[in-house]
Formats: sequence, structure tokens, C-alpha cells
Amino acid sequence: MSINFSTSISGAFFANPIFTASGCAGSGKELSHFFPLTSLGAVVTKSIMIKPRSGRATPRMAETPSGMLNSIGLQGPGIDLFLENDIPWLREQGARIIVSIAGESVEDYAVLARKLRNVAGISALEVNISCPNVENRGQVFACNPDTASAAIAAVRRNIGGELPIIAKLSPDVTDITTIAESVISAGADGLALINTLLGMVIDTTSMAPKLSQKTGGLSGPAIRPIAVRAIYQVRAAFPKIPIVGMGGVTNGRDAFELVLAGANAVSIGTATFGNPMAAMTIKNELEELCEARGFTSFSDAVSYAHRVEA
Amino acid sequence: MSINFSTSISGAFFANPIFTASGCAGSGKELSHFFPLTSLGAVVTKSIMIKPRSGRATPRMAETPSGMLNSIGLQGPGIDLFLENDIPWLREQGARIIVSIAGESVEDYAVLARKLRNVAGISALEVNISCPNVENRGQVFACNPDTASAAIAAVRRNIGGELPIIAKLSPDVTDITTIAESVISAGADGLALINTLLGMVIDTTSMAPKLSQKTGGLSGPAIRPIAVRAIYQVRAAFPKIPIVGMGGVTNGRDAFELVLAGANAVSIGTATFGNPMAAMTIKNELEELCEARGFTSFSDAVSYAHRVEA
Amino acid sequence: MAEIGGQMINARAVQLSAEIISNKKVGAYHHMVFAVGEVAANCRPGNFVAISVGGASSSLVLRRAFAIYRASLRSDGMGLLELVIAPQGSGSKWLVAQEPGDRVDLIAPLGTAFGIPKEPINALLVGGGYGSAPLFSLAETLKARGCRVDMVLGASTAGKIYAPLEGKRSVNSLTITTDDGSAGIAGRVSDVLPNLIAEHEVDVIYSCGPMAMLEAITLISQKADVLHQCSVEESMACGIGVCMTCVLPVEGDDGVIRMTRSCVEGPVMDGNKVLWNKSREIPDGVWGK
Amino acid sequence: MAEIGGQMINARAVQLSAEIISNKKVGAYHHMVFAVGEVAANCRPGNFVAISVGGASSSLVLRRAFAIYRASLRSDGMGLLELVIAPQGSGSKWLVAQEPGDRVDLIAPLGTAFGIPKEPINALLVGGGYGSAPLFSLAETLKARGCRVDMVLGASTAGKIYAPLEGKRSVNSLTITTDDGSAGIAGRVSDVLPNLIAEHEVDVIYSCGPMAMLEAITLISQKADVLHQCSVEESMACGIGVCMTCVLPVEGDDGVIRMTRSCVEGPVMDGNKVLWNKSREIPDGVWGK
Ligand SMILES: Cc1cc2nc3c(=O)[nH]c(=O)nc-3n(C[C@H](O)[C@H](O)[C@H](O)COP(=O)(O)OP(=O)(O)OC[C@H]3O[C@@H](n4cnc5c(N)ncnc54)[C@H](O)[C@@H]3O)c2cc1C
Ligand SMILES: Cc1cc2nc3c(=O)[nH]c(=O)nc-3n(C[C@H](O)[C@H](O)[C@H](O)COP(=O)(O)OP(=O)(O)OC[C@H]3O[C@@H](n4cnc5c(N)ncnc54)[C@H](O)[C@@H]3O)c2cc1C
Ligand SMILES: Cc1cc2nc3c(=O)[nH]c(=O)nc-3n(C[C@H](O)[C@H](O)[C@H](O)COP(=O)(O)O)c2cc1C
Ligand SMILES: Cc1cc2nc3c(=O)[nH]c(=O)nc-3n(C[C@H](O)[C@H](O)[C@H](O)COP(=O)(O)O)c2cc1C
Ligand code: FES
Ligand code: FES
Repeated sequence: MSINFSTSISGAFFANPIFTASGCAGSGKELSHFFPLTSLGAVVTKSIMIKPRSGRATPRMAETPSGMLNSIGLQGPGIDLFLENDIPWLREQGARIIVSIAGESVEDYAVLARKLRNVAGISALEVNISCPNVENRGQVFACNPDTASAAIAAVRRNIGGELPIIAKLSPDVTDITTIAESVISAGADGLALINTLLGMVIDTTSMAPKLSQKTGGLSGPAIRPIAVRAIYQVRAAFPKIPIVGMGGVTNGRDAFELVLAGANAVSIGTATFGNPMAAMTIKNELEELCEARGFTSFSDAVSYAHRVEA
Repeated sequence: MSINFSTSISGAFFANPIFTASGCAGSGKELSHFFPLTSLGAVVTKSIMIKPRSGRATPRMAETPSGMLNSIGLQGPGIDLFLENDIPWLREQGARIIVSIAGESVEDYAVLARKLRNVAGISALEVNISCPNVENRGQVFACNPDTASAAIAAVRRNIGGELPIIAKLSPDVTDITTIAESVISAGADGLALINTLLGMVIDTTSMAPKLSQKTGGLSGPAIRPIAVRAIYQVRAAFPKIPIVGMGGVTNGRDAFELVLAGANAVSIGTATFGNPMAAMTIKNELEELCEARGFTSFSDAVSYAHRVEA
Repeated sequence: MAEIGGQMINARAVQLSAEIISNKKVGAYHHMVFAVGEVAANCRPGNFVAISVGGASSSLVLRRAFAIYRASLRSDGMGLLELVIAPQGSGSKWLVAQEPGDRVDLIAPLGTAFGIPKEPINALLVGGGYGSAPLFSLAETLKARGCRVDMVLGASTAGKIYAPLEGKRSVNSLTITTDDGSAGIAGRVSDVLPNLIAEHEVDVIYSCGPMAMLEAITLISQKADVLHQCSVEESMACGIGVCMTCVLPVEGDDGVIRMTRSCVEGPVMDGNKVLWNKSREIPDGVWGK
Repeated sequence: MAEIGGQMINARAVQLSAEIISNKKVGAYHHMVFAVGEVAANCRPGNFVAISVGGASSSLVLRRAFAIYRASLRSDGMGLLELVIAPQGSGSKWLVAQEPGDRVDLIAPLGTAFGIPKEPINALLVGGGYGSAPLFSLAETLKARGCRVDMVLGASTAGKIYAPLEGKRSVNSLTITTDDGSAGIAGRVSDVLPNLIAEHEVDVIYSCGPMAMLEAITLISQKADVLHQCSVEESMACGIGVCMTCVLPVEGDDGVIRMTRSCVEGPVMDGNKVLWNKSREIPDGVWGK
């Protein structure tokens, strides 16, 4: 009486719906010390940019009530070394791979898409548009329907083929369904909801912002109610669009909450910092919970909270 | 060596900077059982509307990690009974009073302002514009610069005299400084930051949203990093505007954090539910902390995190 | 006529740091005793307490409400408060994991109490699950007034019936029902009520338990034309009347239906005045709809 | 040449539920002992552990890192891990409040270890505050290799010097400095280092303590031209290399300066390769700036 626990995002198939969240699992190497990466639905890699990035100065993080702020600043090796080292290693492991990309201009996104278009073994592309747009006074792409859709359109034009494009949205907007609409029109096959919320912690001893960059992204259980709301709203507006949900999931109950709201898959971020085995525990608990509620297929549970009772 | 712990908001004087948060202390009656209301900087009353309001159906609340959702729906007696009963009672207590008002149309705000213009014993008016605007597809006033400023302008035109107007803003916007700018231009003398964030909890047993209205407002320590960020951003943009800060303050350290970010006074909301004495404890701890950091006047601590080190 | 009217927070409510004196598992529940000093003398059957849960770095920001099972001020001045706790979610599980010697932040007494008749009447006390907690001290008080006291306790299964020996002594008869028949009569309390009301010529029903049970009892009490005082259990964020989360549609003495705070104007209410079937909506006719 | 290179998480790292065996207050610190089974055999001086704090309904989402004070696998198969904890903020205060018999979720061993020379050299061990923790087991290891081991411990005040009797036995000399002069020499460890280096003909300095102290030691070691292995302490969110919060600008063997994870390529690093004075910025020349 076991359930069909697989899921698919716009044609890409995953054996189970639990993914890592971008930036919270590196490229999978360290987590593979704790469990085989093949037991994840997919590894979503840390957002990669065109060139190597040092990231921001420390302090880069501050713990907050039921959450944390980070301002890593997308530290990473750049797309070329990433393709040379990380992708082959992940392929060797037999992991399902979703590559997350990030740019500072529309052209950056185009270049990254072209670099990835012929790479074998990638299941989908996640496009992190919660990045400052250097061409537009540093305004974050995801905060404006025009810049959000421009970035996605650039990827769409250059990616070619069948690779699904997942647009990752920021919750720091007045109306997330407007942004969702713009990126879907621009060719996004799916959405990732949500990225971190902009927050700040002030150190009351030094009496200055705790992070070197002053603000950082808030993640963890604190933001789960925002994630559930965003997923629910977008699902209500777009009944069919595949959604990868994330935001404060620490156990199977939390993951189930996002699934009921509309998530076709659930990414685990901050929880991994507290517990390297978090994704595995959550996977097992979610499967049991779906079974306990009488679902024979995971996909039947997706968006179930939207049902209209007769 | 005691410090000058008083504060002022656009001409209105308060003996100390700790206020209640609207909707988290009723009209003060219940809290007066635990401490004299005169020991508060001010009582900010629950947002009052023109007519009596039943509020929303239950369940109206859900606990979340380090926070809670509420959808009370502004239950209250309406302005006439409020003026007949609550204001005289508060005046008798000798409390400093800030009346919070809420409307469903621009005209509502105008009517409320007229009802309040000649009422004695009120120190300031807080205008809660995080309400659905029935004339604009239920969009929240505070989410759009035009509707936000229209509501404030209506109050400004009708209030007359010296009563300071404090506009209470929602953090659920792409750029809170834009909204701040619009309400300041429309005549707001001060700002209250922040109202709750829109969130949702799904009950994983019933597999439906837990609140009767589906979404609710997220408050408590979980949102403190958002409040600090919003206050810091608005303070950076408007160095002189008086700000009443709120969002997840549970102890003196938290209050101090908001003060350093730019708050001229701090309101205590959700913390009171966990501890009826919260405002008193916070007041004492904040005063000690200001002293310990060498401030001789509370006002010197306000916005201190913005200083530029030589 | 202010909506939030004369009714104020329990005038005797005090916030204190209470030491845990004992903590014993009894069936599905924990019986916990707290040292509260003189406050114990001010607690009446039906009152509740509100306790902070989770400790210093807790993610649980709201208090939890618990009905007072028993309160006593000993001759040596030691005031004891007893609760019956069902470990359910994170707050109650934390509480039952605390040990004698540990302290909790507690506000007591809160809310309304069961009305005690001046005449010796026939009372039927009905409890569901841990809802039996406040009924035993109520039974003692009623007995002391010369009342006849019969009791019905229901639960899903035998382990969830809380009926300690000393408690049983204070009632004239005790009927038990369980959904699964593992103790007493198989069925629900509402199945046995009509007969008991008739048999014992009941004047007043006192009840405490899940909302659905209270609703069922109200229908029976209305049919039998007996009074019904019930202790309701709505989600409470503050317990002291400031948050407005714990409301129910209740008809006032003036005939007006208002969304009424169950932490201040309850938990004990006149069951016949609650609009039970509309408790999850704002019924037409409610003041301010 | 990938930025995050060959360096992997400590190959022996294991996540386990460890029972607290004892918890004793020693001066300003708590000495805590955990049962960890065979893992104890895999811990090297310099390695650290990462512990979940706050319990079931905790608002603290991140682990806390603690240097291993001592690890031993007893002949009866019982593996013990000892830590020295300074109660500071909410996480460490929660940990020191736990009692023998309680269990914590612990990952060990993590990070790099102090390099042990093959030859018998002269070593100077320098610790600040609880930074002395990993130095005593290091001293024993070095002694067993025939090294001369001198030690300097510094703190703000006497109560913050952690130097247990059995620890002192394993060093040739112990110098203590306190800022307030309440024990040993009034001053800082850096005041006494140059003389000690000369006096004992030191080949290698091993250090652990606040970052400012490590920076000061680096300057001295460079001047005196001795090696300097230090254990750094950057804020860590994950402790296992996945979050990138714990980085420092460090020059690699290839001469390239990278923002380097101190949880995987540290905490023990070559002090001379760390750009101390730039540790709160991204220095020019860093790869990827
Ligand atoms: C007046 C009153 C008297 C009560 N008396 C008792 C008693 O004597 N013994 C006892 O074991 N419990 C009693 N309860 C229930 C108790 O307050 C908690 O709600 C219950 O223990 C579940 O909380 P939790 O933290 O374990 O669960 P969680 O799931 O962590 O609770 C989350 C939130 O939901 C609320 N909630 C969850 N379940 C209920 C419920 N059934 N009713 C109301 N709110 C709920 C909680 O209060 C909390 O705010 C009483 C409640 C009220 C309002
Ligand atoms: C490699 C390493 C080894 C350590 N060894 C020890 C040890 O042997 N004994 C000991 O008592 N402590 C040690 N610490 C410090 C310890 O990990 C905690 O940071 C410290 O106990 C404060 O945490 P808290 O929860 O009490 O404070 P909080 O203020 O609640 O901490 C909030 C956050 O800030 C971080 N933080 C706060 N202070 C520091 C600090 N000084 N260094 C790094 N991060 C900090 C915490 O880790 C946490 O993420 C070590 C840290 C590291 C990185
Ligand atoms: C340390 C850290 C680094 C992150 N890096 C990225 C990133 O590179 N790209 C991205 O799209 N999101 C990044 N995120 C956001 C997460 O992928 C995720 O959307 C967010 O943290 C919410 O999920 P959580 O609460 O489970 O962590 C990062 C989050 C954290 C905490
Ligand atoms: C139960 C509840 C009711 C509230 N009612 C109001 C209200 O009537 N008017 C208003 O402007 N804000 C209202 N708020 C928002 C608070 O005033 C405050 O802005 C917010 O809760 C953040 O502060 P906190 O985290 O300290 O609670 C309410 C909040 C809560 C939790
Ligand atoms: S619980 Fe807050 S008003 Fe009743
Ligand atoms: S602490 Fe996470 S990478 Fe080092």
C-alpha cells in the first residue's frame, strides 16, 4: 500500500519531491557524506554566476528568532569551473541536478543559459532573479515585473531544447501573483517560491548593523507562514504551473503544509544547517503523512487545501 | 546619573518611549489590572472604525514559529461608543492616548477625523491604512502610494488643529520608502512601522487553511528583522520623521535594536499576550541599556546605528 | 452599550512564578501540582490558568490555558493548584516534561466560574476527556451546598477518562461512556444524558469538554428545559482579554448577539445563549456584522 | 582549480545522540562530558563538534560549535568527549543548563586538527579564555612525541583562565596573564610571547582564542620567524561546509587568496596565511572580488 511518491516539474521527472534549496547544500559534496544524493528528488546547486565570486565580507550571518539572516553574496567559482568540476561530480553520483543561475544584467542570464544549453545530465534550470540589477540602480530583478520577465525571457531565448526553466521569486513584493504572471508570460515553465525576505539585525553592543552588508536575507521557520501564503496565492492564480516550494521547512508536517498549499516539490534550506540529515527525515515523514491522510499518489496531495468541499 | 527617558512625536510629549501596539491592549482596561497605564509612554488603542464591527469568524489565530497569525478583523464598538466609553475612562486613568483609526474608504477616514478633531485628551492619531479599500477591489490602502496618501490627506484635511497624524504602514510592499514618501507628502507627521505581514497556516489534519479568512497578519519575534530593516530604510531616507517602531519586541534588547535603527518610540504588541507585564519589563530594560551604553538622553540613542564613524 | 462591556478580567488574577511540586502520569494525562501561595484561595471551580511554555529560548510565543482541577490553601499557608494536562502539541508536551522543582510563569485565576445555586438542587456534571478536570472541585462545592450531584464522563477510550478515586467519592453516581467501549457504556455522553436527566430530576447541567459535545448537550438541555452552564474552549492567544482571538457568538441579556471573549466573559457561559451551530461563522444578526 | 577545492568535510564526522555524563561548573566555565561511543577515537586536537541547542520547541535554528577539550575511548568501549563551555548567549546557556542523563544531538569530529610534527620540536601553546580547551590534549600529544611544550593562557580575569590540574601536568611551563592582574602577570598574552619564544627556542606556536589575539600572535610569530598554527573562530551556521558563512580571506598554497571556509579548511589554519587585518572586508586581490 505504498504511495507513488514521484513528482514532475514540466516534464522533468523526480523520484521524490524533496530537493535541496539553492545555497544551502553547496554542490552536494558535503551532504553526500551524510546520505547518498540519489535519495534526494534533486540537488539544487548554489546559484552560479558567470565569473568567480568572492561573496561579501563577514559577518555574513546572524541568527534571528526561528530563523537567520545571510548575506553570502553568491560566493562561487563561476560557471566554467562549475561545469568542469561540480556537474561531472554530481553526475557521477547519479544525482538529479537542478542548476541555479544568477546574473547582474539581462545579458548575464543570456550568457549563462548559452553555457548550459548543451550540458548533459541537468534536469532543470532554476533562475534566481533575486539579485541586484546593476543596469537598474541595483534594483532586484524579481521586484519588478518588467525586469523579472526580461531575465526569464533572456534565458528562454538562449536555453533552447527541453530544459524546464524555473523562475525563483522574491516575497518582497506588493503582489507576487503579478510577478508570477510576468515570468510565466516570458516563458518560465515553473516557479520556485520563496527566496529570503530582506531583513536586518543590529548588534546592540557595537550599536551597528550586525552584517557587513547591513541587510541580509531572512530564512528559516520564521518565514514559513509567508511561504505558505505566497504558494497558496500563486497556486490560486495559476492552477497548473509547477511550483517548487521552500521557506522554513524543518519536518514532514511543514513540507506537507507547503504541498497542500500548492507545491509540487519542496526544497530544504536552513533546516540542513541545523541538521545535515534534515532532507532525509523530511522525505520520510512527508511520505508517511501523505499515506496517513489516504493519498495513494503524492500528486493528489498537491494543492489539496484549495479543494472546494461539496 | 539617570537619563532623560522622554520622547516626543511631532510636538506630542511622552514621559517614556514605550507604547502599546494597536489591537494588542484593547483600550487598556485589562492591562490596567497589571500596572497603571500612566507608566506607559502611551496607550495606542485598537483601531476603531465608524460603525460597530463584529470582526471575523473564528479561528482567528494560529501560533507560528516565534510568532502568530491573527485575523481579528477589527472587532470593535465603533467610534461613537468608543468616544462615549473608552476615551473618558482612559482620561480618568491619566493615560496618554493615541487613537488608532481604520476605514474602508477615503471618506471613512475623513469622517473619523472629524469625529476626533475636538476630542480632548488625545495626544496623537495613528492612521491604520493596512485595511482593504472597498472602493478599490479590496486592495489594501497601504500597498499603493496613491491610496495611502489619499487616506492620510483625508485625515489631514479634517483633523484640524495640532493633533499629530501618524501613518501606520504595511511591510508587504516592494519599497516601503515610496509609501513613506507619499504619506509624508500627504501630511503625515510621523510613521508607525510595521504592521503585520500577510501569512497563512494550513492545518495538516483538516488539510485546509487554519484561519477562517485563510490569511492573517504575522506578528511576533519572527518579524523583528523585517521591522528593523523597514525602520532603518525609512530612517535613512527621512532623517527627521518621527517613527513609532514595532514588530516582535519582547525585551529591552529588542526595543533598543529598533531605537538604534531609528524608532523614536517602541510599541509592544504580541509580547503582551505572552506576558501582560511585557511593556513594563521592556521599559525598565531599555532604560538600563541606554544608560549602560552611556546615553544621557534617550533621543541620542535614536538612529544611532546610522552614525558614520570618523 | 459598549460591546466590550462591564465584564473585566478576573479581579483576583495574579501573575507569578510557580514551583512545580509534583508531576504524575495518570492514564493519558499528567496530574501536575504547583505552589502558588495565597492565590489558591481565590480560585473557583471553572476558573483557568495561563502558563508560559517552552522555556527561555522558546519559539512558542503564546500562553496555554488550563482549567483548574483543584486549588487548596493549606493551614500552613502553602497554596496548591492542581491541573490535568493532556500532552498534545508542543506547549503541553513541554509542560509535562518539566520536573518538580522547576518553575513556570503562571497567571491565575482567570475567567468566569461555574454559578453555584443558593438552593440545594439536582446537578448533572458532564465532562469530556480532560474536561472532567474542573468538575470534581465543582462537585465538592455543590455537595457542600446540599445538592445532589451525578456525573457523566466520556472519552474516546478508557485511558482518556480522568476520574481519580477521591473525586469519585464526591458524586452520587458516576456514569462512564467511551467511544470504543473500553470502559463503561459504549457511546457518547449525549446518548446517556436524556435518561439521567429524567431519572435524577436534574435542574442544572454543568459541562466541560470539546465544543461539539457542549453543542450536543445544549440541544438536550433545551429539550429537557434544564439550565446548562458550560465551560467552552476557544483558542486563546492572551487569556486576559486583550487580543480578541477567543470569541464566540453569544446572546447577551439584552438580546443582542455579540462576538464575546471566552477568556473574560467565559470560559463558563450559559450554554443556551451560545449560537453553537454558527460558532465558525459570523451569524446574521450579530452586532456589528 | 575550483574555489571550493579538494578539502572535504572531516571524513570521520558522525551525527549522533550523545548522553550527558557530567556537567560541572569550573570558574566561569562548564566542563561537560558526553558519551559518544567509538567516535571518540577519531577526534584529534583542534577538531570541534557542532551541537543542536534549545530543545524541541527551540527558536534557535543553528548548531553551536565547540572545540574538543579531550576525547578518550575507555577500555570498556565507552567513548567520552569533553568540552569547556562559556555560558554566553542563549545557546550556550541552554547547553550548560542540561543535566546528566539528558541527550544532545551532536556532530563530531569536524574540521581540521593541529598539525603534529614528526620531530621532537619546541612548541609554545597559547590560549585565550576557553581557547585553552583544545590545547591540553594537544600538549599531551606533543609530549608523547618528545616535544618541549610551554603554555601561555590569558583572559580578562582569573575566573576565565581554564587550566585544570591534570592539564598543567602535561606542560613544561605555564604562564598566565590576566587583563586585570587577578592572576599571573597583568597584561595580555602578546606581552609575554616574545620573551618566551626566545627563552624556549620555540619552533611552532599553536594558538586558540579570540580573533584579535590570533592576529597579534601572527605578527609576533612572523617577526620571530616561527610557524603559527591557530584555531580560528568565525560565526558558523552549519559547521559542515554547506552555508559559506564562516569564511576568512586566506592565501592558498598556490598564492591565491580565497574566502575560505573555517569549518572545513579550518578551524586550524596557518596563521601566516590569514589576512587578519582584512578579515572584515574583501581584500583586494581576493579571488572573485
Ligand atoms: C479555557 C481552556 C481550558 C483548557 N483546559 C485544559 C486542561 O485542563 N487540560 C489540557 O490538557 N488542556 C486544556 N486546554 C487546552 C490547552 O490550552 C492547549 O490548547 C493544549 O494543551 C494544546 O496546546 P499545545 O501547545 O500542546 O498544542 P499546539 O498545537 O502547540 O498549540 C498551538 C496553538 O493552538 C492552540 N490550541 C491547540 N489545541 C487547542 C484546543 N484544543 N483548544 C484551544 N486551543 C488550542 C494552543 O493553545 C496554541 O495556541 C484548555 C484550553 C482552554 C482555552
Ligand atoms: C570553531 C569554534 C569553536 C568554539 N569553541 C568553543 C568552546 O570550546 N567553548 C565555548 O564556550 N564556545 C566555543 N565557541 C563559541 C560557540 O560556538 C558559541 O558561538 C558561543 O557559545 C555563543 O553562542 P550562544 O548561543 O551562547 O550565543 P548567541 O548570542 O545566542 O549566538 C548567536 C549566534 O552567534 C554566534 N556566535 C556568538 N558568539 C560567537 C563567537 N564568539 N564566535 C563564533 N560565533 C559566535 C553563535 O554561534 C550563534 O550562531 C566556538 C566557536 C567556534 C566557531
Ligand atoms: C545561507 C543561504 C544561502 C542562500 N543562497 C541562495 C542562492 O545562492 N540562490 C538562491 O536562489 N537562494 C539562496 N538562498 C535562499 C534559499 O534557497 C531559500 O529560498 C530560502 O532560504 C528559504 O528556504 P529555507 O527557509 O528553507 O532556508 C540561500 C539561503 C541561505 C540561508
Ligand atoms: C491580535 C492582533 C491585533 C491587531 N490589531 C491591530 C489593529 O487593530 N490596528 C493596527 O494598526 N494594528 C493591529 N495589529 C498589529 C500590531 O499593532 C503590530 O503592528 C504588529 O502586531 C507587530 O508588532 P508585534 O510583533 O509586537 O505584535 C494587531 C496585531 C495583533 C497580533
Ligand atoms: S484570549 Fe485574548 S481576548 Fe481572550
Ligand atoms: S559553517 Fe557553514 S560553511 Fe562553514
